[in-house]
Amino acid sequence: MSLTDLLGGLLVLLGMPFFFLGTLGLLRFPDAYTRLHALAKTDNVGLGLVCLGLALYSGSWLTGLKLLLIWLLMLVASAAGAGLIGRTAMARGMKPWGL
Amino acid sequence: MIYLLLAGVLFVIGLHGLFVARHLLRKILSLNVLSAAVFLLLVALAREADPLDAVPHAIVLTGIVVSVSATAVALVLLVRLSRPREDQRKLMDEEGG
Amino acid sequence: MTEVFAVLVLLLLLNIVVGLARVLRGPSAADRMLASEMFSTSAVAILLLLAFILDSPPLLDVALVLALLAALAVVTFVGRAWSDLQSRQSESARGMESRESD
Amino acid sequence: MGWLVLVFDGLLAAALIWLAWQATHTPGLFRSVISFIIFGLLMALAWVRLDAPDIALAEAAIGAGATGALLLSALGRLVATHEEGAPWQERRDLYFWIPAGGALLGLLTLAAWMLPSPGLGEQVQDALPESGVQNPVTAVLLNFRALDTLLEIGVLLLAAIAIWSLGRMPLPSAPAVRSPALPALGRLLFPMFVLVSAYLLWRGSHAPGGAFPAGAVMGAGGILTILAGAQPWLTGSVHGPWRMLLSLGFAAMLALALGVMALGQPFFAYPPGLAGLIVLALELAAGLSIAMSLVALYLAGQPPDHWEGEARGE
Repeated sequence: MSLTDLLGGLLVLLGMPFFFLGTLGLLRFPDAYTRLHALAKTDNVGLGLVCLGLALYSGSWLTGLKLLLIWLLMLVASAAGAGLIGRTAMARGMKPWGL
Repeated sequence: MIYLLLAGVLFVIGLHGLFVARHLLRKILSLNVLSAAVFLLLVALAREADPLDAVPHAIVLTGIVVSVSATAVALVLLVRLSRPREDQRKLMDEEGG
Repeated sequence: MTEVFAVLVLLLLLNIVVGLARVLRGPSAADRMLASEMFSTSAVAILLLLAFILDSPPLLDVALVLALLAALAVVTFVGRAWSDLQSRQSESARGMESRESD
Repeated sequence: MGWLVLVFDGLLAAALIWLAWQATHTPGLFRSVISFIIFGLLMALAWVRLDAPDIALAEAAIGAGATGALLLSALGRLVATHEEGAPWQERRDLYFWIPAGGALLGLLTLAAWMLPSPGLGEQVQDALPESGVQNPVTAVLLNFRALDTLLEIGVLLLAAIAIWSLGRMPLPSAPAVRSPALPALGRLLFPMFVLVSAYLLWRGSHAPGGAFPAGAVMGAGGILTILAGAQPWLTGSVHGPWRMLLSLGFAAMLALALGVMALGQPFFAYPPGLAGLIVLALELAAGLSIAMSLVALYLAGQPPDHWEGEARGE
C-alpha cells in the first residue's frame, strides 16, 4: 500500500464524522435554521473530504476530476438550497429558535 | 434472496395502498411502489442467471419511463379534479374566449 | 483498504436509517426536505465508496447524476410546493405550521 | 465481508419497506411525498446492489429528479393539502387483506419460481458483436428489442399529448421570495446538465448510460431552468415547428424500421456493419425526445401560443 493510498483512506475516514455529526444535528437541533447549518457541514466538508480522499486513492487524474465535479455540484446545490430554504422560511414567518 | 422477499413485501404494501387509500395522490404513490416492487422482482431474478441476463434490465428501464409518464398524467388529472368548480369555469371561459 | 470502506458504507447507510426519524417527526415541511437532502449527500458518498469497493466506474456516473439533480428537489420544493401553500393559505398563516406538520 | 453485505442488504430492505409504508399509509401528504422521494433514492442503491448500474442511473435521474419534481409541483397545486380523517378506510378490511395479500404473494412467488432459470444472458452475449455496441443493455434496448423501445417512446409521446389535451398549462405562481440564487443556479447548472447528458449518451455504447438516463438528465435540466424562471421552449407560435421535436424519437425509430423493411430486411433488422451508427443516431433522437417529453409532462398542460410572463420584457 503506497503513501497516497494511505493518505486517501485517512482523508475518507476523516470525512466520516461530519456525516454522523450532520445526522446528529439534524435530529437534535431545535429548529429548521440550525438544522440547515448542520446539513451544510455534511455537504461541504464531509463529502469534500471523502471526494478528496478517494481522488488520492484512485491515483488517476480523470477520476479525480470527476470526483471534484461531484463535490462542486453538491456544493452549489447545498449553498443555493440552504439560501432558498432559509429565505422562504423567514418569509413564511417561521421564528428562529431562541429569538 | 433478501431482495425477492423485499419485492414481495413492497408488492403487498403497494397493492393494499392502491385499494384502500382515500386520497388519490396516495393511490398514485401506491401504484409507484407497486411498480417498483415488480421491477425489483424482475431484476433480482435476472441476477440468479449466469451470465447476467440483460433483457430484464432493458425491460425495467422501459418500465421506469412508462411509469413516469403514467404518474405524470395521473397527477395532472388529480390537480384538475381538485380545483373548485368556479375555478374550472373561469378556466373554460378563458379557453372559449 | 476496501474492507475499511465497506464498513464505512454500512455506517453511512445506518446513518440514513437513523436520520429517517427526522422525516417521521417533522415538524415542518422544511425539516423533512432537509432530511431528504442529507440523504442524497449520504447516498452520493455511499455510491462513491461502492465504486471503489466493487471497482466499477459506472457508479461514479450514478453519483454524478445524483449530485446534479440534488438541486432540483430543493428548488421545486421552495418554488412550487412550499410557496404555493403559503400564497393560498396566507390568511390562515397562524395555523399553517401545525396543520402542515399533521 | 459476507456478514457486511448481509447487514447492508437487510438495512436497505428495512428502510425501503418503512419508506413504502410511510408513503402509502401514514397521514400527511407532504410526508408521504418526501418518503417516496427518499424511497427512489434508496432504490438506486438497491439497483447497484443487484448489479444493474443502467437502472441505477435511470432511477437516479428519473426517480430522484423528474418524479420528485412532478410530485412536489402537483402537491403545491392541490387545493386541499390536508386530508380529513384516517388516510385509509376501515380496519375490518384487514380480514380480506391478509388472506388476499398472502395469496397474491404466493402466486407471485410461484410465477417467479416457474420462470425459465438460465435467462437470455447467453444469447445476448453471443449476438453482442453484431449489435454494433458493447453494452448489452443498450444492445437489447435499441437493437434486439427495439420494438419495445419504440412503443415506450410512443407511450411518452401519448402522455404528453394527453396532458396537452386537458387544457392550458397553469400559470406558474411567483415564488414567495425572490432570491438571486435561483436564476444564478439555473444559469450555472444548465451547461452542466447538457455536458453530463452528452457524456451519458456517448458512454451508452460501451458502458452503462445511453438514451434513457441522458434524456432524463436533460429533461430534469429543462425543468430546473423553468423553475429558475425561464420560459418553456415549447411555446407555440414563437418556437413553432420545434414542438415537433417531441415526436422525433418515435418518428425516427418508425421511419428506420419501415426503411429497413423496404430494403427487404425484417422489421427493425439493421443492415450489418451499419448497426453501430444506426444505434447511435436512434439514441440521439430518442434522448432528445425523452428530454422534451419530460419537460412537456412537467408543464401539466398545453403551453400558451404567446408567452406573457414578466420575464420577457419585450
